[in-house]
Amino acid sequence: MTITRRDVLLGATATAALVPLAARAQTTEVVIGVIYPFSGGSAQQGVDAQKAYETALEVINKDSDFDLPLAKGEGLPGLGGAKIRLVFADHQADPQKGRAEAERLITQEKVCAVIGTYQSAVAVTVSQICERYQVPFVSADNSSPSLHRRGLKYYFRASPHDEMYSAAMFDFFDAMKKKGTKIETLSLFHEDTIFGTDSGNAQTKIAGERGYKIVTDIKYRANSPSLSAEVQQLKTANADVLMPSSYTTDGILLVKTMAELGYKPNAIVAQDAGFSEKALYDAVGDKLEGVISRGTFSLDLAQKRPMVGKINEMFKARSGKDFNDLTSRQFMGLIILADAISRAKSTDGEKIRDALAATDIPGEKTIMPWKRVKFDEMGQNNDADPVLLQYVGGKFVTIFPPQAAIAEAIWPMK
Amino acid sequence: MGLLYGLIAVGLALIFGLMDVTNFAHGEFLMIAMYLSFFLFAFFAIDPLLSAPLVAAALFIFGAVVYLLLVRFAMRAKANAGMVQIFTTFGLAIVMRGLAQYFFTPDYRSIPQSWLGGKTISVGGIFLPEPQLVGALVSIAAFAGLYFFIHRTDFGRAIEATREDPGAVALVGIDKNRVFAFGWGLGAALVGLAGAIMAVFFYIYPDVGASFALIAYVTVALGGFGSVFGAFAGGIIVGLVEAVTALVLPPSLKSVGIYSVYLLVVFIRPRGLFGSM
Amino acid sequence: MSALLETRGVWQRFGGLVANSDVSISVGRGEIVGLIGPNGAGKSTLFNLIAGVLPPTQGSILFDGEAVTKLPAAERCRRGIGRTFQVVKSFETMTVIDNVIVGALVRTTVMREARRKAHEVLEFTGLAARAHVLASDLVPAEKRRLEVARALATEPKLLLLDEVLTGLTPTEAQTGVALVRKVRDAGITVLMVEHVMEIVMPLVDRAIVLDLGKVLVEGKPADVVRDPKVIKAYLGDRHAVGA
Amino acid sequence: MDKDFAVRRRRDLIIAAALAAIAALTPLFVKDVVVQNILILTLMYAGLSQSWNILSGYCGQISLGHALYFGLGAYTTELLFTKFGVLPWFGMLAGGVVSALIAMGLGYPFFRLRGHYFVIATIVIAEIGLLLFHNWEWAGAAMGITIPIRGDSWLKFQFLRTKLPYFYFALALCCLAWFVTWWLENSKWGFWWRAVKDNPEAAESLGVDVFNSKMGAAAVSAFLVAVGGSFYAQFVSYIDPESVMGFQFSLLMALPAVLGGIGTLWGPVLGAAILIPLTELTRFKFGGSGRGVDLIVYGTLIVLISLALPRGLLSLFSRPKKTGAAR
Repeated sequence: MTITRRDVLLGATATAALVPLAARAQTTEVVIGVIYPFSGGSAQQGVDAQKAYETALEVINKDSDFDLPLAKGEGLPGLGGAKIRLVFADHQADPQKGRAEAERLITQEKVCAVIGTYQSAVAVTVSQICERYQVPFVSADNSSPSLHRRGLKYYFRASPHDEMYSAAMFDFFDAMKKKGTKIETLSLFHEDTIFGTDSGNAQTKIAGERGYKIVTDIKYRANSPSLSAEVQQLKTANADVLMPSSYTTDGILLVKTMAELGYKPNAIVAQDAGFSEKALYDAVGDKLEGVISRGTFSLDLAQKRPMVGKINEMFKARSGKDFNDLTSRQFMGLIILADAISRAKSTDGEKIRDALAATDIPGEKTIMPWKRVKFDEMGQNNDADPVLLQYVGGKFVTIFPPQAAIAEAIWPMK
Repeated sequence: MGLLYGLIAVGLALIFGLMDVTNFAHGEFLMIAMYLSFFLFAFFAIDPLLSAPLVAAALFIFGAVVYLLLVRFAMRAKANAGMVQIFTTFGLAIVMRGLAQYFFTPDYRSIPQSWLGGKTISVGGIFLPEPQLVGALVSIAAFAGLYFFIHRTDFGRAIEATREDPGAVALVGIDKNRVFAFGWGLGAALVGLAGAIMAVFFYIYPDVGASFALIAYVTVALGGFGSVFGAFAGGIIVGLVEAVTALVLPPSLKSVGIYSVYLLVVFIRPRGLFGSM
Repeated sequence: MSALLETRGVWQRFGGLVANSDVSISVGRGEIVGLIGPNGAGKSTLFNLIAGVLPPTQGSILFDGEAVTKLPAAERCRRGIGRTFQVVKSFETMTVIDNVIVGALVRTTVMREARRKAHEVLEFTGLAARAHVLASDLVPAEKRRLEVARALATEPKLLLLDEVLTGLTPTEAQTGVALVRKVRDAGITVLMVEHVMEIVMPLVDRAIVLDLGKVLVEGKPADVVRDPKVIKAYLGDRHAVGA
Repeated sequence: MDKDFAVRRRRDLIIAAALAAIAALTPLFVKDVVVQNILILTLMYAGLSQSWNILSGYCGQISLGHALYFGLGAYTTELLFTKFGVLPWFGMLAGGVVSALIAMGLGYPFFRLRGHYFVIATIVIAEIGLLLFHNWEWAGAAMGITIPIRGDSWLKFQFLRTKLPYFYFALALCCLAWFVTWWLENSKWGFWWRAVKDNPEAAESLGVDVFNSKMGAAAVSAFLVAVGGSFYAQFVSYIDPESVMGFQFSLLMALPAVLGGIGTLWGPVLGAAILIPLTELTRFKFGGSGRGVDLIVYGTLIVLISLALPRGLLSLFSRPKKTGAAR
């Protein structure tokens, strides 16, 4: 795939910016904008996402026999086999840059939809721009619940948000309690970003409703040079479950510091993010035997659905990594978006929006353990069931919910 | 932790104090050092503890080269010398980050197994993590060595003298550039040492330096620019303050404690605790 | 006639070091007074006390009949004390005229007026031709003159000159001496600190010799140079003689 | 000589008016929103840098903490708007006043500091502000504030369909900052500031109130920067602590002035006109690569410019006068 770019200055001759893109009569190419951080502290996520999208692109544009929408045959059938081209843009985790890039993609690169963005703060501005230009925005991997509650017409999220994730965690606790495991006290450990705050708030709320006691609630500064003091507090509180919401960097430091300070909780149930990153397990996997993380993806699914394994291999060939929670969502996001474009039979923003709103893909036709993909009026897919995974023997095993589980949870962790 | 801040800061203090040059790329020096010890570990299985001298030596060369190729010219600027230095080193920092991302990819790295990693000594119920303990010991040793070096050897005195009066030193036949290149090398080497130790318990990625740069600055300024001892003491204070504020305030505000202490100190002593310049 | 400037029992201590002890001097209106003495005699300290760089540890300073002991330097300037610096302190990135305008702005906030005044002072000090040159491009003697010009622009009653003649070539020094006379003829009282007696003695009406922080001798220049105490003080300081 | 001076000042004013007029007409030709976006940012940073230049360039108090005032402007405006329904126009003014007051409040202890101690103190205080806003629940903490969209309106200074009002506001801000600088340059304050920068002790001896000079510069500078922050918040329509108070803003305010020529009337404008488009273009061109090429290009340029032209790019155009230099 080549990324061609028009010179921005030449773009000055572009058509009036405010008119949404008119559907072109003969479409041979459908352009989709992909906005991620490709430089700065979270550049790794951007680069991984790029690989995931390229994998999805291969599935869509080339003929393959997976039981996924658009896999069979080349390109988009609804548009006479038109191919999808991706344009990548760097938002550097800055909402203003995300906004500018979204605008550039829409007006200059003529993208008919935008997908992104990893950071929730950037999703806020990107989705606003998309709304203004009436171009659909697929929020592939943002998990902040506030995003879909802003009444945007062009916002869609197929994957679960943090409240759904957190609810799943507490469902799991409830189930464990029924089996006689003692789970009464919780320690929350979350970073001071949108992601961490949202996650912490959701967990606090549900814990209150279901009668769990939060003994420590630590909000820490993301990318701190040291977490010793924080870990010391966690250790003192020594709750039954430690619930971290951290990205990779702080995750690594947290685990290392815990080991150094000799803190070994009974169980860690993590809010994904860093705890689904290969880098984290490469670094400190040996200390994480038995850690539980929420997620929406599990390679265990390959046992039931062989295509999951095959697609994972395709991704691995590109990136050297297995699909994780983020990359699988990104992959799926593009498939869902492309499917809608194909059904819309048009690159017109509004028609794609309507097609997205009408999406109804059964769970079996995804690589996720979801019931199905169907958006509510706010653009959220409420049937995206989260799963809980436990890291056992160097890989993740699905332990919850029961219908997806292939093993019993090991509790307490080693 | 405080002692490691101290070690990073001593390197900075040396560069800062020695030549009154701001080095905004200091955090990136640290980043390079951490990558070096990571790669030495990943490819040659050399434990960071062993590779520390190698890393320090490599950083020494790197620091000297940076001085000779860039900073020397920045210092020559007749107008706005301060700004030129700030922005030259700042630009250098950006380039180094970009290069790191280009060559090392933005992946997070970490050294999974090492002699020290994750081991802990328990003394009367207080856990002392070994890497930090060794870090502290190395810091003290490095500091003592440096102190001895600066105050007891001819070359050390030459550095001091060059700082105080470059013109006069030239008359005595000391090459200013050689002394300064050596100073930069030494400063970078100390950062290298710190980086090697930190690689054991910290994660590594192109932007890692940013987490430490400001703390290092505050540490140096707290102790007083130009005072090696001050930087060391500053490091310890910063470490302590950090631990204490984390207990009093929400941990996400713990840096506020450090910053406030800095402001408090300079309001009372505008030249830092041990500053003389 | 009451004195323009008077110090009464001024002491200045820096830690254990006594720089001025019980110094009482007075400068009358329209005088040129030389403050001399060997290195470390406390001339510069006294000078700084009068200019208001720091307040004296003890004692009081009267200017124009009012106590100015505790006033900051800027306020003393407004009251009519102008000064130069031993180590030249021009505003290096500003042009000569702009340097002088800064001084003129003490008396007026109208730019046109300040500019006119500055030109006047530059004519007076013979720097007019260099008005639009950056201060950093001046030769040392010109920088000295610029300092005088700047101080004159503040319309002082008393001008404090700190070694303005030291380190100049004989010709330059002659021009300097002429300038000081001209300043006095314009009705401005001058107190000048000089290290080397030979330069100032022909110029001043009265000389005050400081040694070891105290007033040693005071009087007509001709008398002072012959005073054995002064000779001893200077000879004791070998470096001074040849300087 | 005096005539020369008056002529030069009038020439500056005419050039500025001409440039502003040309800039005001560009939207007639530039319909592309991306280019418009770059223009808006360029004008905004030119204005910000010009404001920064008042304190740091003219008065010589190098601040790398101006993000604090930028963020305060943004937050004051949006908090007043979202919590109390105060129109952004008043919020802008309020933000400016709040920032100016805080700048003066901070000035009391800060202006005793010299050199690096001062610079670090400014960085640190902005960082403290950032952390406090990060943890201030009422102000949205990390979640930031999303400005409710109520449709295009001059009253609420909010436009979805067009960028032109933002463009003209940014232009006005830039012109205002320039004009204030131009006006102050030839006033008592301007002379005092330069004197304080070059030599505070000498300035003091000439009756300059050094402390109040710094305070004045800080207040003017903070006020203008805060207005810029308010504008930015309205323009982006979403703010969170990191995106309005981050250290990068402090740098982005300083960089144009430094590259163009610090302490000069035209430096910030020139610097911004080159730097901002460059930043945006390198990101467009190389940013999607994920390999940091944009950083390498950007950083290298900064190093080269600051090494090659320590007085800034402006020194290419005008050499300091040396008429009649005696050496």
